[in-house]
Amino acid sequence: MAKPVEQLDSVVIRFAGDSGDGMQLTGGRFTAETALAGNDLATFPDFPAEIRAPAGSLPGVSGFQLHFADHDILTPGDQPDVLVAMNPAALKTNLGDLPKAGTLIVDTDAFTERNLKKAGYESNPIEDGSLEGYQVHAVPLTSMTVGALKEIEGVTAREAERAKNMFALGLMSWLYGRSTETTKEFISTKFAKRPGIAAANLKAFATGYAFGETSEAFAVQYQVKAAKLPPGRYRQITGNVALSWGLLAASKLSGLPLFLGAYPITPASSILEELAKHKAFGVRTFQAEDEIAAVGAALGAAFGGALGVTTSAGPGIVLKSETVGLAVALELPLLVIDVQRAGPSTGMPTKPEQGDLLMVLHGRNSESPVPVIAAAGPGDCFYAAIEAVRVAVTYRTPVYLLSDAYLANGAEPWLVPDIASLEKIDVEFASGNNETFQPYKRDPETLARPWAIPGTPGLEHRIGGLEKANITGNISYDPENHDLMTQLRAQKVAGVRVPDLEVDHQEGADLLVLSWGGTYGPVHAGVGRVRKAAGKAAHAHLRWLNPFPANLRDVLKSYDRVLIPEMNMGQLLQLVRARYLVDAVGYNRVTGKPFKAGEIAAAVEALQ
Amino acid sequence: MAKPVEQLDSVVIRFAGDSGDGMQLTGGRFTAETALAGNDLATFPDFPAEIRAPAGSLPGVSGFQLHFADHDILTPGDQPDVLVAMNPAALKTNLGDLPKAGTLIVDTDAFTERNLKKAGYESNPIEDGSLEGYQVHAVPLTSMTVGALKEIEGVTAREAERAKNMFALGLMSWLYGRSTETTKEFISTKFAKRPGIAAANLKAFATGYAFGETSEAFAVQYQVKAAKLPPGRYRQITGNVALSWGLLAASKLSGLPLFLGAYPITPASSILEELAKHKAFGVRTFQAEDEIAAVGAALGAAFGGALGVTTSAGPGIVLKSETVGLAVALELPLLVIDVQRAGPSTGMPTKPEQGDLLMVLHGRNSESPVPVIAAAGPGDCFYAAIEAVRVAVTYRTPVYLLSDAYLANGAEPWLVPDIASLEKIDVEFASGNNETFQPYKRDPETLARPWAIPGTPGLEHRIGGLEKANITGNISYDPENHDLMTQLRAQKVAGVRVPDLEVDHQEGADLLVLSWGGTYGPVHAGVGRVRKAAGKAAHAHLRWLNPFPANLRDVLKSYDRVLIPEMNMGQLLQLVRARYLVDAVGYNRVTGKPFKAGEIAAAVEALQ
Amino acid sequence: MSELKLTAKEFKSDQEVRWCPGCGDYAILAAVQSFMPELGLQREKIVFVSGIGCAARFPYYMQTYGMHSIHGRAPAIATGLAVSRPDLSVWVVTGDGDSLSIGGNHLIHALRRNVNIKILMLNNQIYGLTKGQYSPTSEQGKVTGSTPMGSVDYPFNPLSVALGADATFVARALDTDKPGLTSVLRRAAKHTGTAFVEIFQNCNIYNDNAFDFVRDEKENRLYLEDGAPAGDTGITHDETDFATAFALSRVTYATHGVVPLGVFRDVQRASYDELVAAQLANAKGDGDLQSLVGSGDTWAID
Amino acid sequence: MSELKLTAKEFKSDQEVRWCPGCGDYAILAAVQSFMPELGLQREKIVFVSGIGCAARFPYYMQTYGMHSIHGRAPAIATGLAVSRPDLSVWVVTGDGDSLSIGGNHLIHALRRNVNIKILMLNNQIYGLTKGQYSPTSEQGKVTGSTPMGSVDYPFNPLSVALGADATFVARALDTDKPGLTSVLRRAAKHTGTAFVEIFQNCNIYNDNAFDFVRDEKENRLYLEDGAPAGDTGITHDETDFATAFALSRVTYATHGVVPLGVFRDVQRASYDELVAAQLANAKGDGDLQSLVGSGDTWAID
Ligand SMILES: Cc1ncc(C[n+]2csc(CCOP(=O)(O)OP(=O)(O)O)c2C)c(N)n1
Ligand SMILES: Cc1ncc(C[n+]2csc(CCOP(=O)(O)OP(=O)(O)O)c2C)c(N)n1
Ligand code: SF4
Ligand code: SF4
Ligand SMILES: [Mg+2]
Ligand SMILES: [Mg+2]
Repeated sequence: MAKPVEQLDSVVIRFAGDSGDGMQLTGGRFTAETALAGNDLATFPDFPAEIRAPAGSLPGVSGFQLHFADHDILTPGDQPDVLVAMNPAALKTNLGDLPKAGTLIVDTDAFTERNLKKAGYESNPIEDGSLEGYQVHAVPLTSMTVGALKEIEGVTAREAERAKNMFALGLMSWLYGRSTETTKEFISTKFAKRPGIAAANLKAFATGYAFGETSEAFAVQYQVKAAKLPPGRYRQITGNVALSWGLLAASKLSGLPLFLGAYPITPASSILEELAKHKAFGVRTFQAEDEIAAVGAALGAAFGGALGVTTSAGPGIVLKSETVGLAVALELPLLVIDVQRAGPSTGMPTKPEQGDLLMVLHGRNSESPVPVIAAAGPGDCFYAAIEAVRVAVTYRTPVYLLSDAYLANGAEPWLVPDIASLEKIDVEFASGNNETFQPYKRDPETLARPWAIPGTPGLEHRIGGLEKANITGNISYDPENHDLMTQLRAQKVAGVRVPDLEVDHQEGADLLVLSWGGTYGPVHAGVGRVRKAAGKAAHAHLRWLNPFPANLRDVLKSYDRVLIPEMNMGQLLQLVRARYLVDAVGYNRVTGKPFKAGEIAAAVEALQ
Repeated sequence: MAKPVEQLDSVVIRFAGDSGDGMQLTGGRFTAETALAGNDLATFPDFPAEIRAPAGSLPGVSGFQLHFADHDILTPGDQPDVLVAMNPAALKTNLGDLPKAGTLIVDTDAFTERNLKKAGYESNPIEDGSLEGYQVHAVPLTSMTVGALKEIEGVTAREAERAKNMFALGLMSWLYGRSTETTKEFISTKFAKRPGIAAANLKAFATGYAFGETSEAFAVQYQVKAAKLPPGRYRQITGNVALSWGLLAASKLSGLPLFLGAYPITPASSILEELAKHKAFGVRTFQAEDEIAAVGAALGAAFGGALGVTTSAGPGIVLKSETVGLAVALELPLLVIDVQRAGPSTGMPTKPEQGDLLMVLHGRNSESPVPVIAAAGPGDCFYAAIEAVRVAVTYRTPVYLLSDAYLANGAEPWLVPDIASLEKIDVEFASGNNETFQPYKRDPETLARPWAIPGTPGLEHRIGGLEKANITGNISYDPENHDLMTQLRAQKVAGVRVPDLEVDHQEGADLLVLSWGGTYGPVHAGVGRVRKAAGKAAHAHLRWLNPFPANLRDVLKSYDRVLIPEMNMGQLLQLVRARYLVDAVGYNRVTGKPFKAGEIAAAVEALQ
Repeated sequence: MSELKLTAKEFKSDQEVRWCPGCGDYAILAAVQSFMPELGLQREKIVFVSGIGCAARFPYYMQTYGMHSIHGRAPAIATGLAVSRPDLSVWVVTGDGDSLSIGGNHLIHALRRNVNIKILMLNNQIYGLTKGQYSPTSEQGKVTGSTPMGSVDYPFNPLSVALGADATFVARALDTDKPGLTSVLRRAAKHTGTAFVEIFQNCNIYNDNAFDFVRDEKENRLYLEDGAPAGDTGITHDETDFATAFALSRVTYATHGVVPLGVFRDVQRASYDELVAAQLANAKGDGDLQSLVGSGDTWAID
Repeated sequence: MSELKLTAKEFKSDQEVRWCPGCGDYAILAAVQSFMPELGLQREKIVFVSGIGCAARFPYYMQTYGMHSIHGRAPAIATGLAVSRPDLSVWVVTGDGDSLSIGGNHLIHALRRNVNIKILMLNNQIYGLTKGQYSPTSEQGKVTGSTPMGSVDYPFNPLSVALGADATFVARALDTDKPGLTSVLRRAAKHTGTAFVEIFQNCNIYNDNAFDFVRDEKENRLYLEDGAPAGDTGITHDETDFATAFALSRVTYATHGVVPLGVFRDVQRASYDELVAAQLANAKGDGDLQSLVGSGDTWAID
């Protein structure tokens, strides 16, 4: 007899367990099933720092949070409604986020003396009543899994045990009425080479599902209706994959072969790894000896007429500064991608932050202007990459593209783009003519200098980092020329055409919330909550940080108060105050965690 | 019969010739004689970029300008009253600066077909009347020198010819009634090992002097009375020497052995070279393989309890950024000295600029606050170095000290400091005690953490670039801790005690001119001119750029208008506008030349 | 003397060790900790400096002074420390990426200068911390996250690199071979100047079994002995002869079916810090600052 | 074919050469310019990349494409260019400081990868451009602006460094020895992969006469010939044998009274750019972006 089905409009689930428990996989699969169910969703994988901590320890806890709903949502959710804790350490580190009355599913088998001690529990929280007030489902996940897999051929006890995450996935799949087909396919293909393991995982998955159906413990099944998203074909995407594909698109749209110079670093490495898969697109990926060589090689490739790109995170981006300065002097296209992480120095490598804005703007010796764009969400990384390349190529300038550790790994449903409909990127290499070639004669419109690539007869020329005479490009120490060139470099970047800022205005709102980069989701959701609570606030999100949209001044001046929330100490804030002399205030938290819609709403309400 | 003597209150002389003509030496000697005469003075050596250009070519011209007066002066002078041009190229590149009716002394022997052609002269300017309106003294310097040296033993014609600069020096020495003793001593000691050369130069010098006395061409002798400077013993000093000695003083005052990690670069190299001479002061100079190693070694030395210092210019400072970020996280004392030069990239290596302010403030990944001080003049480099070290050591923080290519090589009279009267720099290393050591437990006053150096029993501890738990310093990924540590690092630097800003106010002035760094001289002189011309303006000069003096806000608010002149595109301007929301305006010129008092005066008057 | 009382235990810090279970770093840490007492130094006189990487976590686990610095820069930082504090025993622990990729330049310069630091290079032929990209010591054709079609980079031979940089002490050991590793550590510690020690280290997560050819098949180990013929390589070992050491550095499992372990080169050359100290001692001048600032042409104004 | 018509003159740019009169760089520039036509390439197919230094001014004087980049980074920049443009002939001109001090890491990595670039290292054993500080190739004890008491740094042997980095082509020549230099250039150009050529270059301003021992005393020159005994060194040259090349790199005027010139090592190994190109050619997949973005689990909303 089927159990009653309860309707929900949105649910936040967090899977938490030891790094070895496969929580990322579990979460990923549940997300896939959820996407196929047509819910809107957002995810937040929160795995431990680069180190692998000992099994069962607090630093070893790996989490994956999923928010899905029957309506348009923007964040992985402030707090979970349901917490799946695979061991004491996972419970310890995550329980604090679970609101009272929240649903808690724990694997009782993992609550051994040893594990409890590792997590710093004096006594077993499942038994000592400290979980009162929560809806606790204490399930012997491990033993049930191991039991179920007994009869399967050639599966060790250890292997059987490791399948417990599939049991959990099965259980959750039943609880939210997920279709199980794709996950079964997934398991079969993933372990195609090891049929025993495949069988074990399939069995565990099925057992978990069946357990949900039959167990007394779960009285109702939940349903979240499909969301009304714009029609079309969707897929899930993470920021780093979207960014990589955006680069492939930019290469195709510009006809320039893609050259990526990179040195591995968290959380940027996966861009290198994704692009390395796509040599069929003519992509050359160069794993350099360090970040300086990586950007140097990209610049060398750009000199040769390739689309030169380099990727890193703060500690590596800072090393590229001198070479980016050279690119500013050479006026060659170059894309520098900074997947921001918490700092200073090594900081917290897996955690997001918005701390690099002023660095990419000002972190080079002397006056060295460079355009800067920031992606607003995982899927937007695709389009931000294309835009960044368009500007770099059109204006012959290095461009910084800012992402962050949250966008890099966070997933969201993504409307599969129609490649054919994307606007081409015009590239025109200089070609020989009879006059003597003038490498620094600029396009009157864009102030871009000619891009004359080796192999072009008659355009042999030399460029370098010493100051150059306007037009001829010869070395020059002439004082007036230096002042002029400094102005021209500045004007060129200031003159980059960027779309006007769009404001989500609300009738009667005199407060503008101005955000940038990866905080779009929580900030927009936060403003939404304020409005629901009958407060009034407008929201605008900056995509280009340099130059600013032409209408930014007017937008700012049309509000009495401006709030700028940033995951830094107020970097955009400084730029806006200096440029427009508006008394904007900041909401600044630097915790290494993405903003929550709730804290943004609170910050806005504090100003109402 | 002695010639009549005419009194002047100030004179600006420029020696200009080929790099091979020894103009820097000539200028230096004349400066020394002038200093001994008790005049106040300022010099501006303007030699060609690092490359050695071919003899006689325009890029090969080397110049030395000296301004001396019977009163307090601040700049090497906007334009020369007297120009000594040793060849056509020197004339071509410098004549433009000489006002009509200015005095021009040329070596006619150098105006050969070949040299004229190299300088791009169609015809000989001495003969074609193009020098009309100037007081031209066309003197066959070379031949007269060669002639005079005929009888000297073992001096080749080439050597005799090269002594012509001493002839010029002799002539000028007579013209301005300089005592010749010290120069004679100087020559004798300089060429002690080569008596022939010594004799030749002495003879050339004497002959030039005698030529002045006897030649019809020079009707009068000039005299500039001694200036009324504060009493005491004076010497000449250049910025880089003053800076080096300031470091020696800081080492003595703090009792910390000085360790300099440096990689050669113009215009900073001479600090390394000066300090390398002073091993007797216990100085260790380490010429590293690159700038990253240089700062790394300095930081390693600081960890060991030394006074760790590193020096460079823009293209090298930018490479140090990652390591300075580590120092911010480690909270160890470190002094980073940036002798600013024109950029971006390699730019114009020998020319000054103020383009690195925002880089040293913001050029590191994430939130990475560092105090910044800038020297105001050559002699001030000594005191700025001591102050910078005091802050670095007291607050356990990296500190940037900004100088520039003009201060580095420019000379001025300097009151010899009384070392005994300089304030000590207290350093207290942590010492063992029974409690377990807490590397990040801060001094409530300064927020400095303990400096526990290897060799101290019981304080063994580990530090690194990962985020650390407040107090214990253990690695921590705790969100609230990261926010707290970010705040603490910021508060520590914001709380650095710096003296209030002193304002040179003028009764009734409603305009404040705010300057910083190496432009103090021309800006103050410029404001002085405005006042002479009955205009009104106040002047204040910032020494600490981070943190700002506590009274800066009040100072700014007490004027209707604020003008910020900078040799950049407006970097301090951005900081001041952002922080205080005052509608300050900039006067920004980026020519690679120091400001002239005249242009500053004009900029101020434009706002009257 | 009291140091005789120190034991391995006293070199363990209170920090929980966080390498993956089964990582070769554990064995190396244990070997180093039990060797430390032999230095005959108090713990406060010992400093471990590292860059970034799994290997670079090493200092956290040593109850000595330590710095976990930034990627590749440990040799430079250690140089500044060793030159200004010759009284300390300074050790650098680094990985193959940390020392040979981003840090290659600092490494070779430390070697040529012969600064008094001991460099332990934990070579797992992979980037462990960043989750398994190939490193400059990975074999050509290696399939990793960043090289799905196999790497095209030809690897460094770390010992050849060190020798090419005029290193005065070059040796190799194996993580799990405690006696071999310990004797190499002993020799390295005795050596004045820079000691470069390559330690084969198993990364059981991203490059498991990389060194089984000398781990399981012990007969493939060729322990070098000064003056003695090196197995059937036809080379008679001479720790002071450059060409010999270089020739031995080219002996690999691929070329000879054996892998030399132990000391390849050990020669005396004044260490950098000794020479610096000597110059300070012999420097002319009284170090009187007042007379320096008052030197040269001066004049009085009154 | 037209390129046969090219002469040295046509490789001279319109820029005034600005080295000091008497600088060894002039002779090298002349030799390179007269060798260029032998490449049989049009000028637009040739690129000179340099870092910073006197030597690094080289590209300005060549009527080819050129980049005067930043200090020490030329090998990295040239790598990106050569890998993405295998149709070009890419030359790096660098100094001993540019390539062995700040640029040491990029140099050794270019050598191990065997990228198809030709590196001409103009070694004057000094920092010329910055006015005469000692360099990583200056002899120990050298008195310079930054070392008034003499340098304490032990110098690199550039050829040993290159060999230690597994270079496939290593040679040495002398600025004023046009025939010797030219034949080395010829061999370097023929070599596929990275060619490292050290050129003794006189800096008559800051380190004059540094190489007189092979300049004036020509008898001290030992021109290497493959297969032939190398003078009285007791070594029979074999360009393909690693140990031999290394042994010869240790032969110096100090040790043997002679200095080997010519090709020390020349072996074939697939160049990095060839291997990259091959992977692109053999890559699986149709390179259809639309199908890539639509791949994996997708769902329709309507
Ligand atoms: C400047 C900088 N670039 C890159 C990184 C990322 N990173 C950290 S460790 C590492 C390489 C680790 O490999 P290895 O040195 O062999 O150490 P292992 O983890 O294998 O022990 C990299 C690329 C970083 N932390 N800093
Ligand atoms: C990042 C950076 N550091 C330092 C310098 C200063 N610098 C320019 S060239 C040079 C060394 C030149 O020596 P070398 O490479 O031997 O060339 P040479 O002038 O002797 O031909 C130095 C230290 C610079 N331009 N950029
Ligand atoms: S990733 Fe490899 S090297 Fe790093 S700790 Fe784990 S096993 Fe050890
Ligand atoms: S300084 Fe030396 S290397 Fe530089 S151009 Fe002059 S002579 Fe040549
Ligand atoms: Mg490794
Ligand atoms: Mg040199």
